[in-house]
Amino acid sequence: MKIFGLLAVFVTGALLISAVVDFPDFGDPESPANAGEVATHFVEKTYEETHVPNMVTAVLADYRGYDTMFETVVIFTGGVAIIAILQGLGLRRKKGMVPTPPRAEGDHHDIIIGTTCRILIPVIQLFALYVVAHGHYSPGGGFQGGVILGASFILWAIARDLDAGLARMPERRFLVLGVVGILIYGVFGWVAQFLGANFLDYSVLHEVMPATDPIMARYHSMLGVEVGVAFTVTAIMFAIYAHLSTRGELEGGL
Amino acid sequence: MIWQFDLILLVFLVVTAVIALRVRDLLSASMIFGIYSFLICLLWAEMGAVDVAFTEAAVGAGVSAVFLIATVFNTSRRSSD
Amino acid sequence: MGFLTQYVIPHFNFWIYVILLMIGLYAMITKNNLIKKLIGMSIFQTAIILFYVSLGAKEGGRIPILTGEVLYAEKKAQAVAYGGEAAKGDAADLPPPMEKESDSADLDDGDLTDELLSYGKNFGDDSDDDDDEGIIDPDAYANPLPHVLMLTAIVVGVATLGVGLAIVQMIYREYGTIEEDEILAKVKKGEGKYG
Amino acid sequence: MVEQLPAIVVLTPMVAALLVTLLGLRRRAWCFPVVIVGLGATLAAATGLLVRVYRDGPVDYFMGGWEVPLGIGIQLRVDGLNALVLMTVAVVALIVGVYSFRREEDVKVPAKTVPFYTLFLLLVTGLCGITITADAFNLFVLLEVTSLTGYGLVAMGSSKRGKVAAFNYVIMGTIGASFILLGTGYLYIQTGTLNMEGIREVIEAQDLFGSTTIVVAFILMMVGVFIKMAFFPLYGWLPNAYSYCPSTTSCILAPLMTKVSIYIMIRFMLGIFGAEYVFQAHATAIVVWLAVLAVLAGSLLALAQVEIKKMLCYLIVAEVGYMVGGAWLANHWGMVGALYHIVSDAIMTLCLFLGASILWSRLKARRIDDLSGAFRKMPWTMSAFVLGGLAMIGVPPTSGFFSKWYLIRGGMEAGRWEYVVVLLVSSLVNAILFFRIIEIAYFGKEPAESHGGAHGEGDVEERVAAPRVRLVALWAAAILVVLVGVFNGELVSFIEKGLEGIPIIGNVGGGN
Repeated sequence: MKIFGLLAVFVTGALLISAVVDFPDFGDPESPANAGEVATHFVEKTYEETHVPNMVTAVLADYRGYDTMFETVVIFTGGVAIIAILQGLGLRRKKGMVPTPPRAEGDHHDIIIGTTCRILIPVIQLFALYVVAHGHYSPGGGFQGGVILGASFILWAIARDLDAGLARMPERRFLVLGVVGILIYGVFGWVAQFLGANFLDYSVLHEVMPATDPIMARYHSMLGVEVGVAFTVTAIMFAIYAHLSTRGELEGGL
Repeated sequence: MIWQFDLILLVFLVVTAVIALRVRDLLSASMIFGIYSFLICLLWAEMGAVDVAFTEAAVGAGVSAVFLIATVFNTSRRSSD
Repeated sequence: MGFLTQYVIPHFNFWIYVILLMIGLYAMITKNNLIKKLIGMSIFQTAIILFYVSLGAKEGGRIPILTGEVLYAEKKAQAVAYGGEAAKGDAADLPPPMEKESDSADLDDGDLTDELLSYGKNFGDDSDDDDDEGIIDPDAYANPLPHVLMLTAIVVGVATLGVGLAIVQMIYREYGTIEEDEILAKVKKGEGKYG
Repeated sequence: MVEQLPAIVVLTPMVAALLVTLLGLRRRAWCFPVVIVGLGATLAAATGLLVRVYRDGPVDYFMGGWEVPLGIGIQLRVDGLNALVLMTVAVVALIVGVYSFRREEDVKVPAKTVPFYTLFLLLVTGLCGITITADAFNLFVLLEVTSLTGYGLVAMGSSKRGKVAAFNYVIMGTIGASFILLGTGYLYIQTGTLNMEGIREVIEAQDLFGSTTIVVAFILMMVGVFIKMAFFPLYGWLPNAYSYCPSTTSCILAPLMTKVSIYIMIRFMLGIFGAEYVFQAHATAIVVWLAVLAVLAGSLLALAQVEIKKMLCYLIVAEVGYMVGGAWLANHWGMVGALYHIVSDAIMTLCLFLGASILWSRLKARRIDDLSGAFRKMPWTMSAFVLGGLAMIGVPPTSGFFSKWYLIRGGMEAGRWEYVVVLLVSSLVNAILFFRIIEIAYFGKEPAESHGGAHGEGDVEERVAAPRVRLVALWAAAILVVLVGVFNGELVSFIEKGLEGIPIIGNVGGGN
């Protein structure tokens, strides 16, 4: 097995290296990938076409918005798969499967940790919302913000215990929020379809949005889409943590 | 982009990757994997991919490591290789 | 040395990516511990992300976000091109969308809206309205496309990692171990019994 | 509405999946109707697309309206070939959806209902999306949707070994998908675009055929799909993953996953690289030989199995060999045969797996020996199962005969006698396998065998009623097996029409 694995690895490595020699130089602005029509279009025209200074956000949420919708679906799928594998969603606490491992000795609700988290978490959450909302101008966006928001719940669940986290976001809400996020994303596409354009063509949405022109409609729609992503990611990240840390029993936890 | 910095980070990356896979304590492996993610996040920030770096910082160094630790906590900490 | 200068140095990022990928792949195939395999899998995936990000990097390329003077110039150009008279006055603090709406409400914006509409319909073929040509130098910014792709890849990676870890926990619950050889031995012992 | 069909066909199952989650969390009984309506709507949309493609030729759809320059947005493209695959996916999904009514697993553990249906519909979403996307990276994203649902569906069963199989599936599936992603990156670094058509145009315009990067990209993508479809040396993950998962899961995964992967392979070959690049003498020779080995290995290992499902899984490995070999014969009939076989094999496999699942759930027949007397106990189920078996062997009115016929014709024209011979050998092996089953099921084993005794059947020989809904699903599949066979002329002419626009498959129209 080891020999076979080593062989496979080296064959793959040799294959990849053989092409590396053929690549354009590292950092070459004139390489086909960087100077190609698509890449230059993104750099030059993004602001003109969407009014979003952060090209990555614009490409992510608009030009390749279909990909991003399915990226959200991937997260949702992952969450559902993990819940299914760990046999969660009984929506009632399951008892008597395998006893949860004994907890570490000592007072779990450490006062220093608890207080620090109490102070820290609002700041984290505020930052997360900022990241979601300010993705047009700075790095960030729905996904990053959603992960940070989810992480704040995880932090709370680690600092106190899982029940404290579940009190903020109950089990039933995991998947509902996940679905709502994708639906928020989808609505921007479906309204566009309804108005006669292609799926996710935000430019026609200025007819129904408080936006003056097609470009601002794109700008605002991207924000809406990012919010949808953030919903799904927040809920699913915490759901994954809640299930992984308790073997799906949602009791005990780290 | 500063190639010296780039090179140093890359070397560190390889080192942490190897250590993460060689260390026998899975909790340490998870932590070192978090360090690996953090280094690669630095690398991406350095290469101009700030959005990717941000995501990696949140996902790789943050949430992934927590998931790994949660699993180690629920299974076994020792690894035979 | 010739080999180094010709093949390795100009592509050193790509060499390291291959090394990382090999490390990850090796761990995935040969490691005995299931969690180690998953760590290997993550390294494997980050190696691919490293490859993509490297191919989009540019010597002297900045982060792909318009800021400072370029953004200012761009805004001005846009305002002149599409805002018409409305925004000419002070393009510096370009009106946020709401204000802009109220601004243009004073004007006879009938044909202006039409123009905007028609602009929105066919902005693919704007090859000849190049009045802002040259404000943004494409070589000055890193290629945003690989970054976008890799955001998606990272998401996929964490979802896969989570699913893998969930399966590991279930395996531990069923077999009491996460070492592959011990699991296989137990499977072999239980052969014949189904389930 | 009609223009929106390509988007609708992908989004309908997705919306259904979301609704299943929302409604199913309220009341589990709402899951099934939503699934059926969703899959029915998907089928309707797929049919609409098929008709439209048949009438007007390929349909393009640009997500977000980003059309020019090509490649800045994501393009969907439905042509004659993938309209057919899409239709197959929709039909199989609907039949399995009907079959899933009151699954045993749901009755036993009701908590699994909602995740199961959500994952099931997301799997269909992914498969539909993969089939019609024209963007190499979008293909990877959707491939991951299908993979993740696949991992979840396999691992959520109650089988112990299913988990181990699922873990291997995760590892192999990730390697496969990552190779496809790497291949896409290698193409991107040389061509600067992700749109399949765009890549092809750039490769042709700049004559990059000699470039090592393109060769490596091609190899990576091929190895990636070979892993995904469980082609010969890389098939290890498949039999366990598909046989230790819940029966409904195997019914949806077995017919569709490998077939769609084969379609992806054909799409990569013809859509990105072009036939004249792909079909070079040494490459075709290697792959056809691998296909020969795949068929041999699959058939022989199937012969050695005692469990019905495992046996069927190894037959899938053999069938993958058929299709890959056919596609790599580099001539018209080989390609037509491979595409036709995608449809025909999906339906045959569906029929067999549905039959095996009903037999397992009612008679607890996991081994072939357990089938003794099955004909008397469950005549309808067993006869549909046998019909599927006959198609696998290749008996004339069924679809299996015709697909084999086209493949053999292609093999003979290409002068690949090893492929022709191995197809015949495999048919023979299938005949042995299924006649053994028929013999056991019809005449029964020696009465001394006590397999059935433990369950209170066996001697009594009373009829066991299969649930009616499942029987309907099974017979729908069985009738489709015959229909696909009877209307082979129409299907083939449709495939030929789809292949028309695509430059060269060896000798189009000639040599027949």
